Amino acid sequence: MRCGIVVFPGSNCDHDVYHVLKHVLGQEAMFLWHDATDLKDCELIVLPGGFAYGDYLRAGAMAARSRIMSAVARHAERGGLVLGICNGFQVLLEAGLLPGAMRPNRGLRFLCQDVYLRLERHDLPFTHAYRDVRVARMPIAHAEGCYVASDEELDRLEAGGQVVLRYGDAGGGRGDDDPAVNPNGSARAIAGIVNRQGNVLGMMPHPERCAEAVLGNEDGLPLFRGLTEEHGRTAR
Amino acid sequence: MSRRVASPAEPAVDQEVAAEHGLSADEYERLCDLLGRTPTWTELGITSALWSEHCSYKSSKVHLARFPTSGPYVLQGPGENAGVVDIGHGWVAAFKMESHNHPSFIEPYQGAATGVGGILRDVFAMGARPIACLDSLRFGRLEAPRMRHLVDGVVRGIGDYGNCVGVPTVGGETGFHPSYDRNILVNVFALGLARRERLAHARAAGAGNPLLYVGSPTGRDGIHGATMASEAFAADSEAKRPTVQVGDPFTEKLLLEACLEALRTGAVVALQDMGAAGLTSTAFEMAARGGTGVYLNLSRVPLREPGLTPYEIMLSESQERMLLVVERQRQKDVEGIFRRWGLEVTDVGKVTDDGRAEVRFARRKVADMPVQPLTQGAPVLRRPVRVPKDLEERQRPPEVPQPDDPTAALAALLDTPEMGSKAWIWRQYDHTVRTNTVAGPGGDAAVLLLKGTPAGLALTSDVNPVYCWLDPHRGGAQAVAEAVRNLACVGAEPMALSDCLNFGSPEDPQIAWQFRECVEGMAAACRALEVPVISGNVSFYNQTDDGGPGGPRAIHPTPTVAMVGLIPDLASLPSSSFTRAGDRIVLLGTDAGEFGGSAYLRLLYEVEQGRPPAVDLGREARLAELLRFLAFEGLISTAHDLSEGGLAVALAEACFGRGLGAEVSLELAPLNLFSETQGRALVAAPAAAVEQVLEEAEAYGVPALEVGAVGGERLRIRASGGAVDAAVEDLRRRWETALPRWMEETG
Amino acid sequence: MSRSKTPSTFHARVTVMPRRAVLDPQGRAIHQALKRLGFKQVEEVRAGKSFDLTLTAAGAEAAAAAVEEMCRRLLANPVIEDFAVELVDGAGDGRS
Amino acid sequence: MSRSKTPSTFHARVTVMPRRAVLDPQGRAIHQALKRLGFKQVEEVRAGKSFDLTLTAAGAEAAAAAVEEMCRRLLANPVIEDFAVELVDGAGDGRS
Ligand SMILES: Nc1ncnc2c1ncn2[C@@H]1O[C@H](COP(=O)(O)OP(=O)(O)O)[C@@H](O)[C@H]1O
Ligand SMILES: [Mg+2]
Repeated sequence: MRCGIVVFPGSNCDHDVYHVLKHVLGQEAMFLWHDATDLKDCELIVLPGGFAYGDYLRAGAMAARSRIMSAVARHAERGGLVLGICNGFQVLLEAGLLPGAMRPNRGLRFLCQDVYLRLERHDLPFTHAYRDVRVARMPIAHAEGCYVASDEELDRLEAGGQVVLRYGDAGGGRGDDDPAVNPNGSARAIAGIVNRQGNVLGMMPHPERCAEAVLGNEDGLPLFRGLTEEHGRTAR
Repeated sequence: MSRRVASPAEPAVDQEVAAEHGLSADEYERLCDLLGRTPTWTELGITSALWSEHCSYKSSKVHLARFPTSGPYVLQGPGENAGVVDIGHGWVAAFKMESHNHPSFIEPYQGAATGVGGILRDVFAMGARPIACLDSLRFGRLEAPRMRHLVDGVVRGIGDYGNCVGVPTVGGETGFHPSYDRNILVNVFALGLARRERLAHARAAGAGNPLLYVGSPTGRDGIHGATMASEAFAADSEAKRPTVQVGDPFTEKLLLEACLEALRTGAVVALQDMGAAGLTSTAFEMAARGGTGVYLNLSRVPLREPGLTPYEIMLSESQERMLLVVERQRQKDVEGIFRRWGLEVTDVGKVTDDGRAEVRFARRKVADMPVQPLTQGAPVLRRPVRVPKDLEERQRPPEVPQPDDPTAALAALLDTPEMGSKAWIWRQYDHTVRTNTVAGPGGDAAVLLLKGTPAGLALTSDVNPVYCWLDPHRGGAQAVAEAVRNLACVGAEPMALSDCLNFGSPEDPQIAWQFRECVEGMAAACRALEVPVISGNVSFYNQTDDGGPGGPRAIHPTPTVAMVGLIPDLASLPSSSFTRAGDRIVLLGTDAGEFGGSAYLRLLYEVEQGRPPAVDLGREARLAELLRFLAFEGLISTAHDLSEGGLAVALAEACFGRGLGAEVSLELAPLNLFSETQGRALVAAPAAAVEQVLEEAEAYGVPALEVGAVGGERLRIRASGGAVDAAVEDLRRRWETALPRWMEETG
Repeated sequence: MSRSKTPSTFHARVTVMPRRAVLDPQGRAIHQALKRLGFKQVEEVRAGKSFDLTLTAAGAEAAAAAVEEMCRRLLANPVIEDFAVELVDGAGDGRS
Repeated sequence: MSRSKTPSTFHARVTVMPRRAVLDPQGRAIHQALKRLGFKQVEEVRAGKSFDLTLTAAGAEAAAAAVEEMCRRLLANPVIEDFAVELVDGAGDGRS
């Protein structure tokens, strides 16, 4: 599958995503420059983690206004797959491709640690490869990952099945107010949401950092495998 | 001979002015001789920077010469921006450690952040992509004035900078001691990878090749304090005050990518970061290494604010700037790369072949100096040394009280910020970006994947300043030995080390003695354990005169060692914590009941006295070899060395990782559970492998004893006449909250 | 076409604040810290951002309109933030 | 002792800006971004912080003095930042 990884000035997980797609999964991966207007026929677009434009104004704010984002928006509208990881999620929010916004973590500090995620849906290209897995462990690494939206918006997301990933405990239980479970204080412990059509996912945890046995955790691999497999199935 | 052409606005120079710039009468005379005339104001500034302690190593040179600097892995020893080792598979690793102590005390956030920025530039100036950082931090007592503010700022500064650039901070160390109440230490290490054939250098070559200035414009940041002392500038003080350096990790990230891309074109002849003493040291050092000269037109240097003088432009320490020498015919290609990354690039001069540095500003020549005599010819000082007056007192054998209750003693030790978990710090550092981190902070050494190979890199930083204060020779040797041991625990063979030698004033003979002794202790250990020194940094004058009766208070001698090792195959990496119930625990090495400078005496009884534990280098070498063998053969599941706090603390730490308990019994007095005898480690192995572990130990000449087993939820250590018995969870909670309790106070 | 004023320089100060309904952990933390320092008289703290812009425009109104447009397009996130634009005396640099 | 005013509530806005001579990477990046969005008329951007405080004090002067003290002790970093305090109309909440 042709996968495009957008490089904004200050992206720093671009190589990590490339490595998983290209070397772990053997896909056709390429970098797309932030001021390009053309997505080079990529079917999957990944907005990687990092600090685009230093996150100097608000995380993702300046990157959301870069030239390539209009092309990404068109791709999304046509049903193309878009995955935003960490900073990429923040960019999707700032660009209005997903609702809501990010605020600083509840402890006002950058947090790099593992979290447990409840997988709330298994019928999306992003999650179908998890099959009957209900809980995944993945690392987070961010300073602004506290998801906020109005109550009405949150209700809409829940009702529409758009909450895909939620911070939970190791057994899959909820603990929205517990900093050990929901470390950044996200509303309703939201860690990842999808758009209404189900083709644009934004998530704070880093699946690309846990996609190889040698790193001690492969819980992120099914996400990428599912995306590329899904494509294999529908394209044929 | 050039006319003297100082700008009329510039003050005239005489010996008194030179003295205010820190030049001795001898040095001033030497400078006049070299020039054949009185120096200009700008030339004086340049010289005072180049001949400063920081740039010239004038007080340390004679001692540093004792370090071994070559070995089977070494490609580049000291002298370049970073040292380089060949790690095989076509890869080389460039690394270096730097201090940013003083700036971090003034402005902790920016001071620490710019420390990270500087060391990253040193590494990518070698053409290596930075893949990991370590930070070695020394703070005063947390109750000391401003101290929590300093801790908070330094940690945020390191985190924000490294996190933004995307280089994981995978390890380090953190200590708290009153000797750092007024002088904290921030030492940062970075390591980068390059393909062997792509290694870059900082040697200006090819007369006529342009000098390109890239990155941020120049401001009045961190300019030599000497400017302030001058009468001439006193009048309009505020506006011309040098300002604190502010880090811009976003620009750094662009600079990093653009420099690496530019190097791939092959058109870059040399590049170097503008670090301490800014453009001055960069231009002079690049020319000196290349045996060439430079011509600089300062009117072209991009400025952040108007009105900077040539003196200020030459000495500014504005961050995120590099100087490149590029092939003349391919200048446009290189410039295009920087512009594409959104960076400014300016042609500010060229390489010449006359061995001189000629500096012009507004059509006037403001400096014209011979390069080699100024760089190589910096004075070398043999500072007088004297054994400290109170050394005997320090080393008097201390009285060592028996613990009333060994469990309570262990719990109390673990409950101190000094011994407690440092996770509060390293959770604020991205340690998993770049997806190489096999073992991050929290173990004995960090372990990184070398993608595309079975091999791994191991990194650690170590020093025990209390040992160094009590006996600098032993302390220096111990720092090297402990680093080797920490690497061995993950099965890594040391390739080389970088250091940061932090001391008080070398003008004090007692401190000069400490320095010499530490360096000799380190050098002896380096030779015995076969670890060359390939880069490093000296930071003197870490002391404060608060008018007290004892004179200035200096920090404890702190020769930080950052060591890099190679793990041939990651398939059988042991963990620093217990991983499986039922594993048998084997203690390697024997105890000699040594308590001088121990955590036990210092943290529980406030006694800092006696000789620190002896360092038997032969024993350390055998232990390290044994550990590497056991790891490589996959015989052990756990390896953890014994250091501060002795066996009791090591066992507790090994339990914390997965909350697994242990049941141990020994014929030792309970007190000896806290002894800090060196050359020891504990390992755990499946029952079936224990025999072999013991046999191998015997073959390597390392005393070994099976002492117990992993399992349960309690840590039980039965000693002769007393025992530790505690729930692992209780101990772990204290250990985990000891530091955050201080830092996250509420209400 | 009809405008013929020569453009001149303006200074604008933009203040961006989290909306009332939005969590402001930073403001809360600063409030706590102030109380610890003994400033018990403080009842609330909200933490936001401030930008000083220098720009050329045909007149004060045009300058203000342009800056408001910048706020809408970049400087503030309407989901969580409110903004205010204030034109500072054209001659001064608007800072203490 | 002579003061007998009953304390009342004040609103203060604090603006903290990087000093002129100090590098302001945020401001620079935002300036570039505005230019990319087509706002070519912008000549400079400085980025700082803004705090809205609600506090009780005996009078406006006392309120301002207290807030200035808070700036010196916590809200601003004197090494690299300047601050300005502005008392907003006591009744309103000082935000747009
Ligand atoms: N400032 C720091 N930054 C990153 N990691 C740290 C820091 N301080 C301590 N650590 C980590 O905590 C662990 C314990 O440190 P330390 O007690 O110095 O270990 P050791 O005694 O084995 O050298 C190490 O893994 C180290 O990397
Ligand atoms: Mg250790």
